[in-house]
Amino acid sequence: MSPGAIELVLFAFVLLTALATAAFRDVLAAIIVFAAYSLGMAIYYAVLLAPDVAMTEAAIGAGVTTLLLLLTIAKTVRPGRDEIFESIHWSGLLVVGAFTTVILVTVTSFPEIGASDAPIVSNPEVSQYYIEEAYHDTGVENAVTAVLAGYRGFDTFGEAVVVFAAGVATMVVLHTEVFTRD
Amino acid sequence: MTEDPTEGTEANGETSSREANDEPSSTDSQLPTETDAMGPGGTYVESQVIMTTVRVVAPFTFTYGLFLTFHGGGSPGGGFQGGAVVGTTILMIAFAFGIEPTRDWLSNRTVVGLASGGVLAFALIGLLPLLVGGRFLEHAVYSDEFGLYHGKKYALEGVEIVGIAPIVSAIVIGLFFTIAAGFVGQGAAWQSSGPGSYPEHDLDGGDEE
Amino acid sequence: MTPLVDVLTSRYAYVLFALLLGIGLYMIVSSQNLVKKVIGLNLFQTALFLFFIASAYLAGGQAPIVHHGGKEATYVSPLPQVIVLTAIVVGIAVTAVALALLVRIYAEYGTLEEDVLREVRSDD
Amino acid sequence: MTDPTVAPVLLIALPIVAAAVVLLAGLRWPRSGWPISLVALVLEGGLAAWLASAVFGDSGRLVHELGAYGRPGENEFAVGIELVADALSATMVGLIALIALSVLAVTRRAGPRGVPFYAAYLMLIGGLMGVSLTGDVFNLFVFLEITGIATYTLVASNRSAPAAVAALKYLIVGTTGASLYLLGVGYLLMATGTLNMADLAATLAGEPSFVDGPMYTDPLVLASFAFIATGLFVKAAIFPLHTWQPGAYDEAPDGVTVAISALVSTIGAYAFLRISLSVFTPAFFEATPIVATVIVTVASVSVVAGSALAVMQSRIKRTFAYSSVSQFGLVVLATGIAVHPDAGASAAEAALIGAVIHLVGHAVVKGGLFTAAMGLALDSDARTIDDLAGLGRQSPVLSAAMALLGLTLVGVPPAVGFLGKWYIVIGAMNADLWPVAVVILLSTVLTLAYVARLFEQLYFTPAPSGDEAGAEAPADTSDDHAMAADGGNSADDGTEEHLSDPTPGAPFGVVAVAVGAAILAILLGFAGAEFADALEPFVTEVLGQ
Repeated sequence: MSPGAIELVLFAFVLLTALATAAFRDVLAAIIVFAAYSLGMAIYYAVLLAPDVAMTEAAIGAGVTTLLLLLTIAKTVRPGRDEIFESIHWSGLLVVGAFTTVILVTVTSFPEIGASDAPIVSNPEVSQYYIEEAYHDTGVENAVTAVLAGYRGFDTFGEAVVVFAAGVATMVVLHTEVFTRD
Repeated sequence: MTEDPTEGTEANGETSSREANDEPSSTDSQLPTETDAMGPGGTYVESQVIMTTVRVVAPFTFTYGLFLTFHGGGSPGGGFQGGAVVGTTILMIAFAFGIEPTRDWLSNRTVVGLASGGVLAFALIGLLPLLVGGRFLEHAVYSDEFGLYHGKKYALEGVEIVGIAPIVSAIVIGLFFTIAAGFVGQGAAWQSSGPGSYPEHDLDGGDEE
Repeated sequence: MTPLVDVLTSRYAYVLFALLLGIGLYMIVSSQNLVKKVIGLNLFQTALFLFFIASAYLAGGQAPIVHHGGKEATYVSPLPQVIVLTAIVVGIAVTAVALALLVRIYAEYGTLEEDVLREVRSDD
Repeated sequence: MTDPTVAPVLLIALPIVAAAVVLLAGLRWPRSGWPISLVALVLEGGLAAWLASAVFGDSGRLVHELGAYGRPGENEFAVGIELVADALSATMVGLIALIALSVLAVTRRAGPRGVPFYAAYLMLIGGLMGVSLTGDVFNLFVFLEITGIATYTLVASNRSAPAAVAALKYLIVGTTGASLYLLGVGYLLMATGTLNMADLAATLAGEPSFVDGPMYTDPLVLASFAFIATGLFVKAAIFPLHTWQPGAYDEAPDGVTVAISALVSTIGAYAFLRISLSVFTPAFFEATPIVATVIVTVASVSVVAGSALAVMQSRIKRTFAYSSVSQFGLVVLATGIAVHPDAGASAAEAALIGAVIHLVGHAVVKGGLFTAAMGLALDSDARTIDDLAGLGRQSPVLSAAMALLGLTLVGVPPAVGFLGKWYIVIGAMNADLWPVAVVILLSTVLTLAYVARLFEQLYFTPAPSGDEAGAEAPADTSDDHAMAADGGNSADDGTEEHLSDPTPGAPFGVVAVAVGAAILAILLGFAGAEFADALEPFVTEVLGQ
């Protein structure tokens, strides 16, 4: 499938904001551009028919992450340097360029986007099974929720534990025994 | 300020718990309004406009968070998104009314209770089916064995509502306040010397090794 | 050359994924500021999410909210979307721990610039 | 609940539930962390024993279908997640349960402590159990991340400032590694449409009707293996992806170093072993011979470079840290030999048994060495190898444990270090991979070099100043400790007895665990043959002979 106009605009927006995030020396500027990037991604996900993911990216990627990043730089001092942009780190660019090229080479063997014969979509025993049986097996209509809390509920258990672990982690890292106050 | 890391760890548990119990306030919090816990730069501005806006908006976002949580079964959304929105509502309040008053208002018991309680509730929903020979998280047991009406659906949604949503909202809040309180350790000596001040590295000179 | 261009335009989202992966990795490797390193880590992960979401996409399909049986329409695959949901949450958890560490490192050393930090530490 | 298939899920859920309970109970009783952890981990030990007896007994491979979604039809794919316990995972579970209890004894007095610490520690154990038992490649990622977050946290639990920097470095490198793993999983999913390990293996082999044939040479599958292997090599600290590891080991609190050195990189190496054998299977390596060659080469470099870097260190903990780079290289090397297309049946079998024995043996030995190092640091503030001068007389028990464990590390028979290396060398020689045998020999010589330095300092260099209470009744103490070590690391270790302990610095728990590890390393050496027999059915099954 060739990209339509919306996809092209999103493509350009996401790529530019990502580049700007990398380029800005000022951390506050980078955080704000990164929030715009996350929102662009969220819209991109929605265009690719993933409303749940779009909503999560907007609430967590653009929302909570940005808040925490802002809080962090408020707790620390921004670098008071004059340059607006980062200088280019050539050896890093070389390594990363090689890595990106490898990925691009593998991309040529990917199935086309939206192809109905891609195994991930067509696999009759997993993805198609979820579509056909999710309502019967779990009683909910949103197949994403059915897979998330039903079929792959254990992943979600692990995920909830990761969130809990992050909370415990900040307490240990910052040497406090309370989240707020006794 | 210990020379030897081991010595430091030896006293670690004791001192930190005592600190937390007897003297819970961080260095910042002793000056609740003048320099806010946002730290160097003092970003908190008491604004009637913002406070009123938040007072109006907060109930709606809170309700929206709950709505997302409860309606994950039939439409996009679920415990993670809903929990995050509920948590963010509290952060919004903290931004409007100041972090310190909000921190006082939200007791640690509530936050820990929600987070730990969420994990326990999730685990309990998962483990109960084992009692009757089922598997972990076998939601169907709730309708087939325990005879609950629409049991498998409610168990699945229960995981989102009493498990994930409380954990996520509590941890979002907890993360925010612990990070806002900052680190009260070795470096705190210079931190309290005023907002935006640069540290004197010599203070810690020769500490390591 | 044209076949390659064709191949890549029909996989444009994957091209974006590759480029974003590169930008993220570059930020992780090259940024002197630790906050930017953490942002780079996030960018790297969002590139992965785009990969999963694009791989689930089905032209002419619908979002996987299936009304009773789902025989009438075709739907995108829910599985990669669920993986991304989980991975987003795991990502924010890791980020939060990283930010807590940054706050502590700043409190200890008074800087988040890697070169300054290296200097301060070698002085000790 | 007498069905052993519930054991895997309980093993994972119990520490996690306990972590939540610790935090909750901490609100009221700030000192309840240790007792709750102890109860949970003792129960965990019981569960691990139950699982092991079932798996090595009559049950064989156990599968717990989470949510009971199962497989819609005969030979069809799993739609839910499965937990799988076979001989390899049961071994890991036993190891984790044992070391988890030992670390609890080690940190009892020497710290770190506190409610959040115990919660994080229990979460680490839950994460490790999850990685060991899951049969799903994405679920493995989730538990790898729980393990990761818990480990970064525990490293940063040290009060010292450099610990935070080491933890952040570990976090950035570790998360990049985990993301690469996830990328590999994504490629696999794209190529096959499933995440279940057994189903992936079947799909790659071309079994289901909807694939055209074996997919081993599909570029996506190859790229997937490359990403997964790179990601897991980061976690297992294989040279040159080990950069996070020495700092993390060195700056973490001593008690935490014991846990992460014995368990965390071990789980990375386990995951690599598991994915290579159960997802890609030896047939993949047969179809793409270059892959096994690359693995063997990378691992060989790690084996030599790790030992060489270890020789160059002056700090004790860093020496042992680099030594781990070499030892995990050896485990990966053995995996590479086991799946090498040139290796015949007997060579592959020997190499695989060697890999498992070395994985377990290294965990016991390295955990013991770090415990001994911790004890000596508490006794005499010894942090560098030069600080060890004369401690052979001052702290005879700990020094003896360290010396013994050092010899085990070199591979002196009959201890477990020898046994693992022996099997691996046999495998290499049977597979006609002579350079590999030379590499192992070279690394053994280098290991001998730094262990000899330990010996020289401990026993042949006089202490810098006068040693006061040096030769105080060494015979008595060693008896005491040996008895305690036999009894395992029971509840009261390091509480009352501490007062009567003749070495005032190191608490009893630390000494007991160090001595226990040394004894266990030797016992495992003797029991190795039986263990190899017990692994036999598993080995023949995964190697497909």
